[in-house]
Amino acid sequence: MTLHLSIVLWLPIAFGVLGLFAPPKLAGRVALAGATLVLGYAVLYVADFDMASGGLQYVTDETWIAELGIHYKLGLDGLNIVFVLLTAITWFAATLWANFSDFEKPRLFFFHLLIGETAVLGALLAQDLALFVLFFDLMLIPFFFLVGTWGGPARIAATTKMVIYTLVGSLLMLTAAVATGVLAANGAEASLSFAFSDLAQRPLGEGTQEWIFLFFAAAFLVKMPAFPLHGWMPDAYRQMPLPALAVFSAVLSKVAAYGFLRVCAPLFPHAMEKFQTLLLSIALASILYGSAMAFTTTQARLILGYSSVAQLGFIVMGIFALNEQGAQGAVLQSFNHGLVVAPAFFIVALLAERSGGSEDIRDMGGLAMRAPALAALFLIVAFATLAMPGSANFVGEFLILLGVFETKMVFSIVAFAGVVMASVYALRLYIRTMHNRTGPAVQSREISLRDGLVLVPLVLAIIAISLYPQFLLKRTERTITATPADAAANVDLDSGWTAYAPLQVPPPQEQDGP
Amino acid sequence: MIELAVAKAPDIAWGPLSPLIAVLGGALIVLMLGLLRSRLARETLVPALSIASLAIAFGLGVWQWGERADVIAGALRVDELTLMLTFIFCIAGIATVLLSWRHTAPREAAHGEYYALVLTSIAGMIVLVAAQNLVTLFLGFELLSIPLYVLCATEMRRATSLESGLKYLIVGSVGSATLLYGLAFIYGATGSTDFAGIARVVSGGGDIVSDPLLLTGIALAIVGLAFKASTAPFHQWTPDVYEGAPTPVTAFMAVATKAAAFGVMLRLFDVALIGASLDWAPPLAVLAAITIIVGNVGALGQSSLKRLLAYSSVAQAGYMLAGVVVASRLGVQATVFYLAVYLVMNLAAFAVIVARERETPLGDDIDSLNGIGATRPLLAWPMTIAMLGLAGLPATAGFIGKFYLIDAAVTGDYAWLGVVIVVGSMISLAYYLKVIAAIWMRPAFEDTGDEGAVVLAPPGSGDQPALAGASEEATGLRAQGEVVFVAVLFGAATVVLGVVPSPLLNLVRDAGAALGLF
Amino acid sequence: MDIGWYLTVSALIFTIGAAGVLTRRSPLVVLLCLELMLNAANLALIAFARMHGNAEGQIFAIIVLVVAACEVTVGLGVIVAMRRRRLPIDVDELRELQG
Amino acid sequence: MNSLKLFAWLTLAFPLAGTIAVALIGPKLPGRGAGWLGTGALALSFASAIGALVKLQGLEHDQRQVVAVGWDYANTVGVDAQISLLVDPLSVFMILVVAGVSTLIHLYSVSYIGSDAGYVRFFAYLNFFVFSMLLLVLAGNFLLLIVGWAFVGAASYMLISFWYRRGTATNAGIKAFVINVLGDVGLVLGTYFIFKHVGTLDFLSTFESVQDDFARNDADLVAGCILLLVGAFAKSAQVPLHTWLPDAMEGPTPVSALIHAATMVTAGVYLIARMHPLFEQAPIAADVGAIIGCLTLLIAGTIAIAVTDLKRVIAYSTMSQIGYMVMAVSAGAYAAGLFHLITHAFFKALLFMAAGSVIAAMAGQQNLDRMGGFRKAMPFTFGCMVIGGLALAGVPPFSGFFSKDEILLLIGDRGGWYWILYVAGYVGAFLTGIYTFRMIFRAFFGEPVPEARELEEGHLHHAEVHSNPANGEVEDTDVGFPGPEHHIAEREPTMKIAMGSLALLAIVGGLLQIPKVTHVIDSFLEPTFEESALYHRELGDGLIAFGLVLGALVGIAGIAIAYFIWVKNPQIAVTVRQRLAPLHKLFVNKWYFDELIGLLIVRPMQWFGNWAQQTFERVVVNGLLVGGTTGVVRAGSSAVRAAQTGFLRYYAALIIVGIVAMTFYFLLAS
Repeated sequence: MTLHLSIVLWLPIAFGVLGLFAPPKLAGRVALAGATLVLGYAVLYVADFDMASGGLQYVTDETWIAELGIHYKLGLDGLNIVFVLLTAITWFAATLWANFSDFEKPRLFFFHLLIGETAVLGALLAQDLALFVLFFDLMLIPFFFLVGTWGGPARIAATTKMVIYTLVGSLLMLTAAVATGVLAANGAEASLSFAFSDLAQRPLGEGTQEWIFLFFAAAFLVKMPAFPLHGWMPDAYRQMPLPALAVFSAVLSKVAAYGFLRVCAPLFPHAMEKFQTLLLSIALASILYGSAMAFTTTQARLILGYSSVAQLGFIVMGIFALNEQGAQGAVLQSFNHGLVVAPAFFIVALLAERSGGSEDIRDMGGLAMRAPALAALFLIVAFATLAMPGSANFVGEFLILLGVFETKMVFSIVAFAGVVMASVYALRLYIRTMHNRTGPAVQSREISLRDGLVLVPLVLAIIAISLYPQFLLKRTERTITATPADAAANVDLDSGWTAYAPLQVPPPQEQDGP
Repeated sequence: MIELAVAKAPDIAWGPLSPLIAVLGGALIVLMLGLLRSRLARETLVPALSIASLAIAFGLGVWQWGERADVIAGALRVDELTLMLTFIFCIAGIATVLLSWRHTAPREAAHGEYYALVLTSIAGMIVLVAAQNLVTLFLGFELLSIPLYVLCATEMRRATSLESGLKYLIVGSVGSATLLYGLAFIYGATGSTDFAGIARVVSGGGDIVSDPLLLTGIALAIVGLAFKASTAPFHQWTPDVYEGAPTPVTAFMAVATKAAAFGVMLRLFDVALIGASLDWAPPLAVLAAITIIVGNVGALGQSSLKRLLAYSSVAQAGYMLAGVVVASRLGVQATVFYLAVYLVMNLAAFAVIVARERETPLGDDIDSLNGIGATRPLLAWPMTIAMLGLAGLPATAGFIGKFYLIDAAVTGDYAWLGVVIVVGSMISLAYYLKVIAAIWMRPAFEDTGDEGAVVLAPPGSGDQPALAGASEEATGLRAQGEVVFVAVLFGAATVVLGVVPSPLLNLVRDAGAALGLF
Repeated sequence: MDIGWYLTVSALIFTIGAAGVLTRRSPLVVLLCLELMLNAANLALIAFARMHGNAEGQIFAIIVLVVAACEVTVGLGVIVAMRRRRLPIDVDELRELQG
Repeated sequence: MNSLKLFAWLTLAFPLAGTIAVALIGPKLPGRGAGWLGTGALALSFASAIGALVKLQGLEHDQRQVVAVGWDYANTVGVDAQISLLVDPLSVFMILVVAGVSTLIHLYSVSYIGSDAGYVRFFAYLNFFVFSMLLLVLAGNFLLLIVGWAFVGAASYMLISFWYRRGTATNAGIKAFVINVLGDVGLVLGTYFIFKHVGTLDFLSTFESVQDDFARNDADLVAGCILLLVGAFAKSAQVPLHTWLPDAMEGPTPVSALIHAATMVTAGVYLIARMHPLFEQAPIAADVGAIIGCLTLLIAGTIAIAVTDLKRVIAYSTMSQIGYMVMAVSAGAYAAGLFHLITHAFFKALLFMAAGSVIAAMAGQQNLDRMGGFRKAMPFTFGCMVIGGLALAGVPPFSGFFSKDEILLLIGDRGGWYWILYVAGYVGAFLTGIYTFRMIFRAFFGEPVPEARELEEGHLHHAEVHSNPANGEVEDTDVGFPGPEHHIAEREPTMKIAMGSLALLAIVGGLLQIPKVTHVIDSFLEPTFEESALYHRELGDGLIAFGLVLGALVGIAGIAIAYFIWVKNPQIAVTVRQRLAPLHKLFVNKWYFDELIGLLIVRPMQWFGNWAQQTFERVVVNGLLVGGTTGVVRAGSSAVRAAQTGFLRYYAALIIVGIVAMTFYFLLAS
């Protein structure tokens, strides 16, 4: 029982409030301090993390609302530590970037940005279903303000569309979550509790699992977004202010993937199996469709947006390979994609600066001429985006597709079409912007020191993780491979229910859903 | 037994009755003082005293907490449920008085009468939720309604105010007539006006549950109460009346009336008619679903905030009805809890509306909120929080409330109703977010005259303490500290209850326990 | 005598009242019709009281009479106020609030 | 770690260090410093390669397979991927070729690319390429192999579109990259098929267990091997995945020499040789490789006769030569194939360098029709060109002669239907002779073109308006376009040195392995192919004699014909072209492979993309899913508000209706 996680969880919001009362000039600095502290904390966790255990560490467990069986329970294990690290890194980068670009009403801007971080960290650290749902829905609110207040010209329509569309899923998930807790408690004649550790010990009936799972899946798939539920994405991405967009695309979509691993896999094993083919098909469709869109659209942002759709497709595939390679790959890939897409968006901003403010790749071209450093950074990011072997993204894809290959070979083989398409759209983006004849309004110039401060570390991080993906893999392995059996074995850790081994779960005793 | 009770003069337990007496006494005193000449007495002493009496009632309620007593020969029952709702009424009343303080309505109708009517209506509500037999039920019902008819019409200079008053009166009377007719049939079927007696007969088994008399009675009673709780398709008076009535009165009706209606529903259905729950639960569930959908879609595309909130209150009634449907202690608790959070959220919202009505010539139009995020943060934040809360987004009391209701619904095998609830919330986002967007994302309302400062407030000064920002502005703004206070107080309460709901939940638990449900 | 007849009569009165509310445009008449509806209930109450042979229904009815009186008074008050404001005394004219 | 491993790591490390060093400090260096820096790095790398060779030979014969493990790469949930190098004769052989030839080509580039605005970038890329190539050949497991595989693809992309403001160059680049990614995919999938059974990614353990885990011609193994072949074909430009190679000539000439002749394109050969235990267990797959190789060498040969772009002629000849190698290693003639690999590396690099020199003299112009009579103007270049040509045509005693003939001999020795390949091989040799010398004659004989005259008068021609030879677009000489100056071997000592030494090697390279006389390569590679059944084969003397004679004759005959057609009486060429018009059309259009691929793959993908973009997104995603639901809600909302008429009596009516409905429900429900 430690306070550490609570501290890291509430740090951002605390600094956000602090920033509200700081002079506008300093608001950004305050926020940056907060993000930095979180990053530091996250790094400490990664360093201090006990790889031998697949269970929870730094657990905080208080009863929050006894009447509703909701616990304020936080914990860190091999599954979410990766995501926490990603969150800390990208938010730090985004905050730094925002510090360099001036927004009006800066205090509110950073306030919302940091609320966002707290919400995301909450969703990641929560070890209680209700708490997870709470934070998962909360994530959206700050982004509603960020888009609506600091977004592009069509911001209000876009932000409303985004929030409603994504909340459609999330609210269904609320019902599903309550139902999970209640029905599990009824099934086990136990008192209502939403703690994952309790829920995992109370398997649900198969019928129940199915409809509940579908609600959760809806929430997660919309958030990712996955084809064909990505309708909100283009508008929102076009309007979103860049730092917000970077973290949004880098982290929030991953939280959805994380949700599958944290909630669905251990709690609804039967449904996971039953709907495996369905979800794999959706994933495959996302891959192909996202890629196809990515190499036809001309909006730089949307190319990245649709490429994320495709990448998330891969991640979902890994999750629903329903074996350890797939899961490992999915986790690693989530981290990689987050780490890659954030700098990609920053670069798009730089490109826009240099091509007369337009983000249409038809207005760009020849940007590399006077900016070799920018070109080099962008090239690395582009190669990572298309998961070139040698990048950690490739390792992720390799594991994912290997996992799928072993369960559903056909999906894996078709999915490779996505790999090829990825090379097309990534290089298309790179060539149309950096290469070819110089565009009309283009002035090529090297990145400034400030931009470098944000980009270079991120790119270095990409290279580092590419050289040594094992660094993450060995931290996640124990949790991924832990089985409910282990859970029973070491209850003291109350681990295992995070386990990604749904196939080993004993069949639940039959009980009928409503 | 009952005959005896009726025969000999009832012995009155004053303790449990004290809150009711406090309110009624307050009403009388206020009425008297309203006759005084001095402006001070009328415009300051009267409201102060009504607040005082409500506060006393509240205090007495606290004092009585935990003691369940049948008073006046079992005509009324003062238990945790009654007291819990009494608290809600008192808070609503105090807020209403504060909002009305410098409002036009009491100036046009004499102050004394105005506040007296508010207090009387509250007394009616207390009687209603404490009612233990059909007679007191109807009595309370009318005692609560009739003053409201008048209150709606108090802004006599405004045609719409009178219109809403008359509409409310006529439609309302149809409602109460229906209710009364229904009650008559129930009495006819069971031979008893007394809840306990009715419950005994209905739960006694036999074919009573399929007796057409009883069923007709229940049907009519449902309509009558559904009308008061403004559930579709009996909601239609709500938007018109809410819009026409003086805003403080609207606020009062929105929160207090609804609480009273649901309180009595719980008593009538979950106690007296619990035996026939198989008869009334399904149709109520359907009503709830219809209400949720109708209320939410109706609110879309409304430009008048009061109207918007009227529809939203219809929708919220639907949510709460789910708690009644499941006929379980959990359901009762969920309903009462939601009533409480609904109170705080709505009061915050209405307070902001009142404030903007006075600051801008736009009245309660949604444009009156444009850009106040930058200029009037102390109004912007409460409104934002209230909207988020009503939409049921996390970190607000609304989220916990919905959570609780869905919990109850699922436990009562009404999971589909839980789904309807969230579907409703999805739709509701469309209009709640519109309000928030107006607050934060639209340019400040171009305002003429003495409130020009509103516009001149520099961008980026968004998060300065508002009264500092407002102090250099026209007196019209400074004059309503109490309104801002109400807004901020209940806005804060919305968040606090969303983060630490447990104290409230404890009260609610006792309230739920008061009805001997499983 | 069979209770059914009393109920039939009261139901009749109730319906008449309702019909009046629906058809008449003058608020005054509407108020009268409301009175009818309430009294239909009273009739039923008293009939039931006879049937069950206990007094509760009659007490109820008496109270209802009082309440009904209050209601009408308020109604008249509002109508007077409207007359003062030179507003048309016609429920169909009350259409400011809609939509 | 023992010194052998150390040398292996160093061989790998120097080019990487070179890349970083050139990229970071290169721009600050004066003059051609960056070029020398890059070259130096490679020289060191070559030195360490030699060190590795020495150390390896120092080991016991059966100890010569050493695995150097760096660190865990992705070692989890049953996947055992490490950063591990496999140092054995084969890999050492490859690093020697790669590092050696690269060093020379760097030397050549130091001055050839001298006046280009992207000088530093060029050497950074070039070093990175060498690093990737060395990684590829040293990789000790599948994952690392794939990494190297993709890296060389990336490097080749970067260098092909080195002049990145040329639309033609960037298109060629993306084409090359995508086809190479296709190859990577094949490689990965093949790996999956194999991993599924052997459960490890490590080469040696895979090879050990392949006998036990797979039956002969096991379906999965065949599938896996054929997918590996897809990877090999994509890299080595074998039909039908060859179309990128000719376009790759958009890159600077040294790049063509290094990547698209000497090293990268031979990766496929290396792969098949490296995987020989698998292929010998799946002969079907091996035969597929052999047949494709044979087809390629014929098709490429025919095209090479028809095309008029100097560099493309050489490019197609590269294809066809690699066809020989692929055929060889697939048919089990490993040593021969690798022997040809090394000799080909020498003479083909040489040819490209010479061609580069000519192109420089033509101020970037590559069209053979515009050339002629450079013989006197550039004697040195001419000499090198001829040496290379003879070696390529397989004229004794030049290196190509021995290597090519050994391949054919071993294939012929397989007997059975391999005779077809054997014959085809000689046909290919005949074609080779023709197109090689067609090129040489047209460039160096006949009437000197103006550029040639200008050069004879001692002035190197410069285009007054720089333009893209491919499509004539006008260009400046800033970064992203070729530089203003051009450099020819005659005037640049470094180029001379590079070409000279390659010419020497092209002449004497054959001595490494003369049938019946020397067996340097055979015996050196022996440890790698120890357990191979096909490796140790004795050839009949008769066959050898026959083959050598035939080979020599075929080559010379080809040259003779070329001489008659293009020197003696050029109008024959015209008549022949008219006679065989359709055939010529087929060859000039490269057998319509580009069009075919476009029709089958590119078009459908574009169509799908546009359909998704313009139709599906609008109709379904936004129309149905978003618009539909919102539409329903909106309709409901307007309905509700329409019902809110404000008519009091209407409300009352509705209540009454409600009452009736409710009552009826209750009465009926019971």
